[in-house]
Amino acid sequence: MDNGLNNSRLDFKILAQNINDEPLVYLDNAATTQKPKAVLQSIINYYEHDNANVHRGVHTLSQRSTNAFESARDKITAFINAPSRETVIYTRSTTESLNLIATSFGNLVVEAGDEIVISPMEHHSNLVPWQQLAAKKHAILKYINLTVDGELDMNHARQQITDKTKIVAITHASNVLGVVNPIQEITKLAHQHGAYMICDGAQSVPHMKVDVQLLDVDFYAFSGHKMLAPTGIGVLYGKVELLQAMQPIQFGGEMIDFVHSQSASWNELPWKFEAGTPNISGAIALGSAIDYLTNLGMQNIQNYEQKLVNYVLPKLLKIDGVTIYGPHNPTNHTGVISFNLDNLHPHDVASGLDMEGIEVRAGHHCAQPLMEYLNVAATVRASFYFYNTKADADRLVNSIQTVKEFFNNGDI
Amino acid sequence: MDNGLNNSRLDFKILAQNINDEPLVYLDNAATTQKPKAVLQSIINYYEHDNANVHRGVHTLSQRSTNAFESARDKITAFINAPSRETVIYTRSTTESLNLIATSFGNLVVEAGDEIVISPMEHHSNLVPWQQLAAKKHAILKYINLTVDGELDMNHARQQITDKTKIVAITHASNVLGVVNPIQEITKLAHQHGAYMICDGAQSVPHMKVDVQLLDVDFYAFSGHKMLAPTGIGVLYGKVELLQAMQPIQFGGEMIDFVHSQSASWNELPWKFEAGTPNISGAIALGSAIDYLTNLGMQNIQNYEQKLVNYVLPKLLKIDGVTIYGPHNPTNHTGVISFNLDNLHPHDVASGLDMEGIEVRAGHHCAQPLMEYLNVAATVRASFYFYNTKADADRLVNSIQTVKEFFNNGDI
Amino acid sequence: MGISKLNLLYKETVLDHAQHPRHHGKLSAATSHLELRNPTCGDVIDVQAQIEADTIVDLTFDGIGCTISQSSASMMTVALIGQSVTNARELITSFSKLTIGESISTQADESLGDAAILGTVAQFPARIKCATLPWHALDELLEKWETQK
Amino acid sequence: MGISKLNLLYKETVLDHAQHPRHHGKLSAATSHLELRNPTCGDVIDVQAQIEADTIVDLTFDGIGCTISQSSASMMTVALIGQSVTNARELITSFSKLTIGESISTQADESLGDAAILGTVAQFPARIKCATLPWHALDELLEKWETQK
Ligand SMILES: Cc1ncc(COP(=O)(O)O)c(C=O)c1O
Ligand SMILES: Cc1ncc(COP(=O)(O)O)c(C=O)c1O
Repeated sequence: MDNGLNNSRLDFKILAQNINDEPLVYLDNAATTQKPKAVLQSIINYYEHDNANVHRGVHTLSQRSTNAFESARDKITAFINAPSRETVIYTRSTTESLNLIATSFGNLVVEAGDEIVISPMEHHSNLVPWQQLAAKKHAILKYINLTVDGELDMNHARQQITDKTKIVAITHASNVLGVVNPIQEITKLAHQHGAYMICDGAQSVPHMKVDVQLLDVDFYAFSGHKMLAPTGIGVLYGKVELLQAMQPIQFGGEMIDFVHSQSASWNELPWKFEAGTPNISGAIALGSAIDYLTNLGMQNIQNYEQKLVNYVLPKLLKIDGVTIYGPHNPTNHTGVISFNLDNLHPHDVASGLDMEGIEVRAGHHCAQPLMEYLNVAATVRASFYFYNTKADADRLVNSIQTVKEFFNNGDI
Repeated sequence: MDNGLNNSRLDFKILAQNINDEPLVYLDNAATTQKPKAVLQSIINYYEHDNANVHRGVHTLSQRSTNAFESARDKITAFINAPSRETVIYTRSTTESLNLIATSFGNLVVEAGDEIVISPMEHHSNLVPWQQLAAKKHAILKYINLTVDGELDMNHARQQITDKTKIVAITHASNVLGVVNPIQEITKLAHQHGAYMICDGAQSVPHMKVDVQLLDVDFYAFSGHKMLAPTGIGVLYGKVELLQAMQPIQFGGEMIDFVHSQSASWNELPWKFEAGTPNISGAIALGSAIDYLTNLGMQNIQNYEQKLVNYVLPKLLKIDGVTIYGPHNPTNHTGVISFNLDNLHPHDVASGLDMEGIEVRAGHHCAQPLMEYLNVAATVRASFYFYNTKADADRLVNSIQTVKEFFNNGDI
Repeated sequence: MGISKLNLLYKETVLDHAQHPRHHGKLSAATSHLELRNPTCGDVIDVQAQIEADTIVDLTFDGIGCTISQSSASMMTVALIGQSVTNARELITSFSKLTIGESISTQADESLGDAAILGTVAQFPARIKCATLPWHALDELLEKWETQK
Repeated sequence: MGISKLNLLYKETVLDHAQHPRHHGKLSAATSHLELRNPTCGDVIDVQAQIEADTIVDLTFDGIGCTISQSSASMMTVALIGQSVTNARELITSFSKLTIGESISTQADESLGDAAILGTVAQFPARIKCATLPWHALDELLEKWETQK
C-alpha cells in the first residue's frame, strides 16, 4: 500500500511536494480530490487539438469537440448505469444539480401543506434549496433523526415519511460522519408514500459503485471535482419522464428548439437543461476521470479505502482526548473521519497539522445544522482517497500527538 | 502580420495542424477562441501545485487556492474597470450571467405592464430570458429596429424606450453583423427614463477595451471561453447597490452566512451569488488569459483586427454572388463577418470550406429572430481574432472561389 | 486533399435529387404530417404522408435545408412510397445505419435505391444529421401513427 | 520545520489572552453591540460597546472561536477602551495592516499594545481572518454608530 492502490499515487504530481518543509499528506479529499496526469492530459489534448464550440458547426473541429463532449456523457451514463444518455445532464456541480431539481421539479410538484423530508446530516447544498422551496410553497420541512452513532434512524424515517410527503432528499454518504445511508430502502419507503426520492451522491460516486437504476432514485446529483475531474463540472441524473415534465430554468444557446420574437420552444433532453456554452473541457476531463476510476475498479477502491479506515480509525480512537463523530466501528465507515482534540478549537488543530504537512479541514463542513445537532461549533475532518497510504495514516496519528503536546495537552 | 499580432500565433499549438490535409485556418472565434500556452500552463500549474477547495480550510493548499481564485477576480475587476471586487461575480458563462439578472433582478423590479426593450440582433441568451420574464410578469417585450445596414436605429430607440421601460438589454457587439452598439448613449437614454441597462459583452470584452463605469451600465455579462480562457467560466458585473438588493437564486456551500434547520442567511458580495464549489481552475485561467490580453494591449488587438477587416471585407464584397449581412463599410466593423454565397445553403458552403481546412460556422448563430429579420434561413460566419493573419484572410477568399466553382457557381 | 473530397458526398445522383426534388410540396390527401427542426442550424423539414391499410400510399416533403437534407428527403420519398409502415420503419433504421458506416443487408440496400448512395455521408460526420433529418421526421410520424391506430 | 513554527504565532502573550480573556462577557451598560460570523468556519463574535461623548468608555466580547480570534478580541478590548471612536477606527486599520505584513507608525504600534504581537499572523495567511474577525466586528459597530449619531 506504499503508493496507494495500484501505485496510483505516482500519477498525482502534486502529492510529491513539501508543505511547510514537511512531505505533504493530503487528507482533504471530501472537499476536493487531486487530479491524475491522465485527466490533466485530456484537458491539454483537447485544447491543443480539438477545441471548438459544440453542437454549433459543420466544421471538423466542432465535430470532434461535439463527439468528445457527448461521448463523455456516454461514459457517465454507463458509470452510474443510467438507462439512457438523455437522463444525464451536465451542470456545474452537485449544488447546481440539486438547485435545478428544487427549482424546476420542486415548483412542479410541491404544494402548500406538502412535506419535504431531509436529515440533519445534509450538506447545505441539499438543505438550503429545500428550505427555500418550503418557504416559497408554504410546505413543511421535516428532519429524520440520527441514532447516537450518527446513522439515519430508520424507525424515525418510517414515522417522518408519510402520505403527505412529496419529496425525500437524503445524502448517499455523509461528508462529516463517514456513514453510508440505505438509499434503496429509503427510496422504497418514499415511493410507497407516493413521494419522490432525491439523492446527493457527492460523497458516494467517487468512492463506490453506484447504480441509479438499482437504487431506483428519481434524481441523483454529483460533482466531478470530488472524483478526479476538474472543478466546474457536475451531473444531474433524473428519470426521463420527470425530466421531460420539467421546465428549464436557464434559457439561451443550446437549449433552444426554435425562437420567434415573442416565443420559444425547447430542445430535447438532455440539452433542454444545458443553456449556453457548457464546460466542454470539464466534461471531457470527467470522462477521462471515469476511465481512470473504472480502470482501478470501483470495488477495489472501496475495499482499499475500507482497509485504510480499518487501520486508522482504531488508532485515532486510542488517542487520549480525541472525540470521533459518527460510527466508531470501522466497518462500513467511509474514508471521512471527523474529530475534535481535547478542548482545542479545530482551527488551532488544523494549523498545527498543516505545519506538519498534513492537510485536513477544520470548520462546519457546510453542515451547520449537523454541528448544532452534534452540539459542537466545528470539527476537524480527515478524508482519505485511494492514493492515500498507511504511511499517510501514521503521519496523521503521530502529528495529532505532536499537536496535542504543542498545545500542552489542550491546556492552552 | 505573418504570425498574428506580436507573433502570438505561435502560442497556439492547435493552429499548427492540418484539417482535411490542408493547413488549418480557424475562423470560428465568435463561437469560441483558442487558448495560448500560458493559459493552459496556468491550469496545469494549479493542479500540479495548489489544488484544493477554496474558502474552506486553514491548510496551506486551501489558502494558496483561495488566493489564486480571488486574485483572478482582482484581475477581472481591473480589466473591465469595475469599481470594486464585490461587483464581479463568477458564473459559468454569459448565458448564466444574463439568466441570473433576468431571474433575480427581473423578479425584483419588473411588474405587469412594464416594458422590456431589446433588439433583433440579440443572441438567444439575451433574448429568451427576457421573453420568459415578460411572459411570467405580464410585461411587454419590445424591439428596437435595425437600419438597413444592420445597425441599431437610434431614432427608433428613442421611441421605444419610454417611461414605461423597466429594462433595456442590448448586446455590446453583434455576433452576426459585426456592429458595435453605442452602449453609452443607450444607457443614458435608459437612465433618463428610469430604466436599468443590461449589456451583453460576450463579443466585446475579448476584442476591445471595456470600462463598465464609463459605460455606466447597470449589469454587464461575458464569457471566458471567447477570450482565451477555458469553457465553464463567465462573469457578471453589477452595480453594488443592485447586487445587494437582489436575492440569490442558487443555494448551498460558499454563499451561506449561517444555516439553521429552518432558516438561513447569506454571505456578502460577491459570494452571495456563488453557490457550491466554483470553477476554481477556470477562474484562475481566466486571470491568466487577462494577463495575456493585457500584455498584448486591448487597443492593439482592436487596431490589428480593424486592419484585418479593412483588408478582407472589400475582397469578400468583390466576389460575385457573395451577400454580406451587416455594414459594408469596414470601419468600425468587428472581425465578425456573416455572408451567403449564391443560392447555396450555408451548410454546403461551410462543408466546402472545411475541406479546404477553413473552419467557419454555418447556421443561425443562436440568433433566429435576427435570421427572420434578415429574411434568411441561416448564414455563413467567419470571425477573426488577433492570431489570424492576412494569409488566413487570403485563404478564406480563395477558398470561397473554389467552393463556388465546385458547386457550379451555385447552380447545383 | 481539399474540396475534391466533397465529390464523395455530392455525387451526381445526390445533386440531381437536390436540383429536381421528387414529391416536393404539400400532399392534399395527407393523413398525417410532421415537422422537425435541426436546432443547430434552424433547418426545417415537413413530411406529409397518406397512409392507408398500413401502407404508405403517398409521401411528400417541404421545408428549408441544405443540399444533403433536401436530396435525402427526395430519395426517401422515392424509396418509401408503397412500403408498408413496418417495412418503412425498418428501412429507416437501415438508412441510419448506413450513415454511421454500418453495413446493412443487400435487400435493404436495394430497397433504399438512390438513398443508399448517401452512405458516404459517414465520412462527413458533421453532415450526418443533415442526411437523417427527413428520415427521423418520417419515423416519428410513423411511430405516432402506430400508437394512434 | 514542523510544528515549532507555530511558536511564532502562539506566543506566550497570545496564549495568556486566550486563557485569561480580558473584558469577556456581556456589557450591561452597552450602547450598541454587533455580532459577526466567519462563514467559513461558523465562528461567532459578539462585540458590545458603551460609547459616550465619542469615546469608547467600555468594551466587551463574547462568542465562539479559536485561540487566535479569542486572544485577538481580548487584546482589542485592552487596546481600545478609552479611545475616541476616530482613534479606534484608525487603530483598527493599523491592526489590519499589521496582519498582512504592512508596517505602521511607532505610535500606532504602541497604542495597540499586546495586539501588535499578532502581526506575526501575516506569516500564517489562513489565520488572518481569525485575528481580524473581532476588529472587523468593532469597526462595523463604530461605523454604524457614526452614521446614526
Ligand atoms: C453576443 C453573444 N451573447 C451571448 C453569447 C452566449 O455565450 P455563452 O454561450 O458563453 O453563454 C454569445 C456566444 O455564443 C454571444 O455571441
Ligand atoms: C455531501 C455533499 N453534498 C454536496 C456537496 C456540494 O458539492 P459542490 O460544492 O461540488 O457543489 C458536497 C461537497 O462539498 C458534499 O460533500
